[in-house]
Amino acid sequence: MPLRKKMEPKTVNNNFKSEEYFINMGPQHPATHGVLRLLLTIDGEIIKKVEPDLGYIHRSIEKMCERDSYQQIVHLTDRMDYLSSHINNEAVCLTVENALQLEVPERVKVIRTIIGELTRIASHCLWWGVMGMDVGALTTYFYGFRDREMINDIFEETCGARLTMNYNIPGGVMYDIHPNFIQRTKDFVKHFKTKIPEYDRLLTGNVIFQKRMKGVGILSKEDAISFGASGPVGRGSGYSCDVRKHHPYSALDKVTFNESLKTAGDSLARYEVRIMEMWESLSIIEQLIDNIPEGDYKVATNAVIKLPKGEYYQKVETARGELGVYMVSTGTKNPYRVKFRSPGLSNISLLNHIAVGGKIGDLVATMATLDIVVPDIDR
Amino acid sequence: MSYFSNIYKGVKTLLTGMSVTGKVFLNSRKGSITQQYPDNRETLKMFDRFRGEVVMPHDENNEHRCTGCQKCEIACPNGSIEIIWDRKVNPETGKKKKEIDQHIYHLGLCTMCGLCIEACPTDAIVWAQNYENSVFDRSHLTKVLNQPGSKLMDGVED
Amino acid sequence: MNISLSITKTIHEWLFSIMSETAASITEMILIATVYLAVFAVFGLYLVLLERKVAAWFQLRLGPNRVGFKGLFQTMADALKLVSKELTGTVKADKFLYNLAPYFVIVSALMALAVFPFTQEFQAFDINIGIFFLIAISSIGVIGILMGGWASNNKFALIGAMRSGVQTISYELSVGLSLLTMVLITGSLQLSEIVEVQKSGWLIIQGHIPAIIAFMVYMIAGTAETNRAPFDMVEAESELGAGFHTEYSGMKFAYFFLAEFINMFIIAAIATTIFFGAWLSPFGITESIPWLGVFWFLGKTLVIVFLMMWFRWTFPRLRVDQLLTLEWKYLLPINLVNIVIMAFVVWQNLIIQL
Amino acid sequence: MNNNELQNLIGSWFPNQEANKVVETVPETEEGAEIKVPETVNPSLLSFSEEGSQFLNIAVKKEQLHDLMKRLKENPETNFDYLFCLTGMDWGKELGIVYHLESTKYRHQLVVRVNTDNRENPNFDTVCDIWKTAEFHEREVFDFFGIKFNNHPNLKYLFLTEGWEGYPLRKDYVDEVNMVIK
Repeated sequence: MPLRKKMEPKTVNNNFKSEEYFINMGPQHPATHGVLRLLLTIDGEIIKKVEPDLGYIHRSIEKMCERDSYQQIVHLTDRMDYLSSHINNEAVCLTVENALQLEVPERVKVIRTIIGELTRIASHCLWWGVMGMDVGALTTYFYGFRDREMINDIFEETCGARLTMNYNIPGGVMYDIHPNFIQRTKDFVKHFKTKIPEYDRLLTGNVIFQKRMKGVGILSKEDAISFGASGPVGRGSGYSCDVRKHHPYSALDKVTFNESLKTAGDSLARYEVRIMEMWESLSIIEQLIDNIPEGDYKVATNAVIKLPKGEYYQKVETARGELGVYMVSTGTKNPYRVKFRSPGLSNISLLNHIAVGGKIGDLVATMATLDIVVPDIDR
Repeated sequence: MSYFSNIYKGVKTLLTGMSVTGKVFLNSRKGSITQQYPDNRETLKMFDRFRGEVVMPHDENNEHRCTGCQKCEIACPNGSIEIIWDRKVNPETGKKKKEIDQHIYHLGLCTMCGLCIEACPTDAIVWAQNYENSVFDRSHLTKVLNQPGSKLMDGVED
Repeated sequence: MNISLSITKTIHEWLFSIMSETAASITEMILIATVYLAVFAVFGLYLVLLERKVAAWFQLRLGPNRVGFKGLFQTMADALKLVSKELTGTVKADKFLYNLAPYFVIVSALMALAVFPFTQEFQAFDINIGIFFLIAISSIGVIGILMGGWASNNKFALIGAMRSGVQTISYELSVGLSLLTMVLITGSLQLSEIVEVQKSGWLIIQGHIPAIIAFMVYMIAGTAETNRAPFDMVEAESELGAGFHTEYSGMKFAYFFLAEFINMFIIAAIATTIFFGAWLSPFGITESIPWLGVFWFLGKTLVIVFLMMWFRWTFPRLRVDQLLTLEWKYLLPINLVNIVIMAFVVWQNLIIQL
Repeated sequence: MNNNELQNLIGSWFPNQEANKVVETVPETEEGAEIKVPETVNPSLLSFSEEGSQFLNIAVKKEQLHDLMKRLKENPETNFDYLFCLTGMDWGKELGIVYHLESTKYRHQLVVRVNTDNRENPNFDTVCDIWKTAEFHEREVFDFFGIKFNNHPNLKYLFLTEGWEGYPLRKDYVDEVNMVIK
C-alpha cells in the first residue's frame, strides 16, 4: 500500500456563520502537550466549537499486543500514558495474575503501591508545572520539575529507568527494591511536604490564577458520569470515581486515605483535587514505607504464559483517571484481543462540552486541568 | 467596601507569590537544579541498575557465558537481538554443542525493557550504564556483543 | 565627563565651522541619532541577556553562560545568528505593511529615547512637552504591531495584534493619568524642569501617598503597555504560539524583540525620571560629580526593569476580558480619584520637601 | 444488586413470547422483578452467561440493543449510568461490540455484548444518546473495525486519516509495510 496516500491531511468541511472563523490549534501548539489537533470554531475570542482531531501519535498498541506474549505487553503500556507508566504496567500485570489466579507476595503489593503513588505525585508535579505554564506563569514549570527529579532518581535507582520503567512483570516486580529506596523515599516525602505549601503560595492563591480558574469550564456531575470522566476530572465535579476506593487493588485496601472530592466542577476544583491528591499520596506512602513486608519480590511463572480461555477486566487508577485493561484470551500464548480503556480519550471527549462559550485563554486553561497526555488518548 | 478589600487581598496574594520566587532568586547561587552536561562527564555517575545498553561481559581469557540458547531472542519484543549460532564438535568429548557465532544487538530497536536479561539463564548479558548512545550513522547502533575469537566459558550450561 | 563633553563640544564647533548652520545642525542630529542607535541596540541586547539571566535565577537554572565570559556575548551571538537567517514570510501577506511593521515598531521605540535626561547635560532634546511626547510616542508602537499582525495573513497573528490594540488603547489612559498626577506637582511637562523640581526630594517622596498610588498604577499600566507578562496577551505563547510575530523571522523578528526590551527600558526610564529623580543621587551624595548621574539614572532604571522581570516570572497571565476589567474598573477610577487627592495635596501645600 | 437479581430483573423485560416477534409491549411496571423464572427470557433476544468472565454477560440481538441500553440506564433499580468501556471485537466470523457498564449508585457491573455476522456492512444502533462518552468510543470502533453506528451525530474517522483502506484491528487486516508479524 502506498505510504504517501496515508499521509494526506484530513480535509475539513465546516459551515460557518459569517462572523465565525476557524482556527487550527495544533498539532504543533504549545498548549496541546504533544500532537493533539483541535479544530476550533471561534467568534472573536469566544469558542463556538472544539473538535479534537486525534491519531497523530497512534501506534496501534492494541494490535501490537495481539502478537506479543503476555510479558511483552507490559512494556508497551509504558508508552501509553508515559507519566504513569508504572500504574499502566501494574494494570496489565494484575490482569494476567488474576487470570492465572496467581497470588503475589505481600511485599510485591506494597512495593507496587508505593511506586504507584510516587508515580502519581511525579505526574501531578509535572502537571502542576505545565498548568502554570499554560496560564502564563513560566516559573512553575521548573519548580514542578525540581521535585519530580527526586522521584525520577528514586525510580532510576530501583527500576533502572526514569520514565518507561517496565518494573512490573506478571508475578511480581523485576528486581527487589534498592537498599537506598526507603531512605530516599522518606527524604522525598519530607522535602515535598514543604513544597506543596509553596506551590499554593506561588500559584493557587494568586488572584490572577483564581480569576482565571474559578467558574471556568464547568462540568456537572451528571455530565461527568455520562462522559465517562474519571480521575481528578470526575472528582472535581463531585463524582466519586476513585478506583482505589471502589475497587482496591494491590495494597490499597490496607491503607487509609480520603478520596479527594470537590463539588464545584470548574477548573479550580480540578486543580485543587490534584493538589489534594498529592497530599493523599504522600500519606499512603508514609503508611507503607516503614512496613514493607519481607518476602520474595516475585513468584515464578512459566516462561510461556498462557491465560485460560476467557475474558478479564482490570481497572486501576492512574494519575489521569481510570485505566481499564480488557483482555480476551483463547488459551494461546498471545491474547486474542486487548483493549485499553484510557482515561484520556473519555476526558478529551468532554472538552467541547466545557470549553464552548469560553475564551481562547479559557480553553487553554481548561485543557490544562484535564491533564492530557496525547499518547494515552491515541495509544 | 468589598471593592477595596478585593484590591487589598489581590495585592497581598501577588506579593506572596513574589516572595516565593524572590526567595529562590536570592538562593540562586546554590539552588540551581540544572547540570552542565558535557562538562560533568567525570562526576556524572549513573545508578548501577541504569539501563543503558545490553552488553556481554567477557573475562580475561576472552570467554563469555552465552550458550546460544536464544531465550533472549524470543523474549525480546522488538527483535533487537539476533543470534547466529552453529553446532560445533567439541574436540575433547566429541559431542556436538551449540555455540554462538555472533550475538547481534540492535541498539536502535531496543526499548530497554530488560526482558532479555530477565530471560537469560546463564547471566551472559547484563546492563551497561553507558548513556552516550549518539552516533553519526544508524548502522553503528547494530553491535555484535561477543568479542571476536571469544568462546564459551567452561562449565556454563543452560 | 569633562573630556567627553569637550569632545562633543569640539565636534560641534568643528561642524559649524566647516558648513552652513542648517547643514551642520542636520549633520549633528544624524550623528547623535547614530550614536543613540548604536548604543541602545547594544544596550537592548544586554537587556535581553539580563532578562535571561534573571529568569534563570528565578527558575533554579544557570542561564546563558557559554558564549564569552559568563555568557556575556550570548545575545550578541544570537543577534548575529538572526542577521544571518533567511527572511521568510507568508505568500499572501500584504508585503508592504508586512515589511514596514518591524521598522515602525523599532523606530517608535528609539524615538522616545531622545528626550531622557541621562545627566544634566546629556539629553538629546529638551523639549517643553517632554512627557506628552513620551506618552504619544509610546502608544505609536502599537500601530506597528497591528500592521504586522494584520499583514501576516495569519489568524493567530491577527488575534494577537487585535488584543494588542485593545490593550494599548486601554492602558495608555492609565499611563497618561498617573503621569498627569505627578505633573500636578511639577507644573511642567519639560523633563529637565521636572528633574529640577526633584532637587528638593524625589517626587515619590514629595507626593507621598498619592504619588505612591500613582507609581503603582503606572507600573501596572506600564507593564501592560510593553505587552509583557502578566499582560502578554499579544504573544501568549500557550494560546497563540507567538502572537503577532508568528510569521516573522530573522532580523525582522529581532526588531520586534529588541523593541520590546527597549520599550521596557523606556517605561522604566519614565518612572525613574518622574518618580525617582532621574540622574539625581539620593541625598545629593554625588552632586559634586555630575557625570555620575548617568549611573544613577541607569541604576534606578535597571531596578525598575528588574521589578518588571520579577512580575513576569512570577505571575500567570490575565485573560483578555480580565485585562480590560482591571483597567476600566480598577485602575481608571483609582487614577481619577488619585488626581483629585493629588490636587488637594498640592492646593493645601501638603508636599513633603526635604 | 448481585448478578442473579440483575439477571432476573433484566430478563423480565424481555418475556418469552413467540420467537421472532419483536417485543414492543414491555411491561411498564417493575413487578416482573419478583418472578424468579429465568426461563421466561426470550432466548432469541437475550441470553445470560457468567462463563469465563468476572461479570454477568448479556448477549443481545442488535435490534434490541438500544432498547435494552436505555432501560439499563433509566431503570432506577439498575441505573447503569457509567459506560466505562466500549470495545470493538472481531470474533473471526462475527464482529461485535462489548459494553462494560457500571452503576455509580449501586456499584454493580454488567457486560452487554452484541454481535453481527455481516462483515461487509456491520451496523449497530448508537448508544451515544444514552452515554455521551460513547460518541468518541464508537468513532474509535468505526475507525478500527468499520462498524457503523446508526444515528451517530458525527461518525467519521477519529484516529485514522480520511480514505484509509481497511480496518486495522480486524483479524484479516493485512499491511505488509507497517505491520511486523512475528
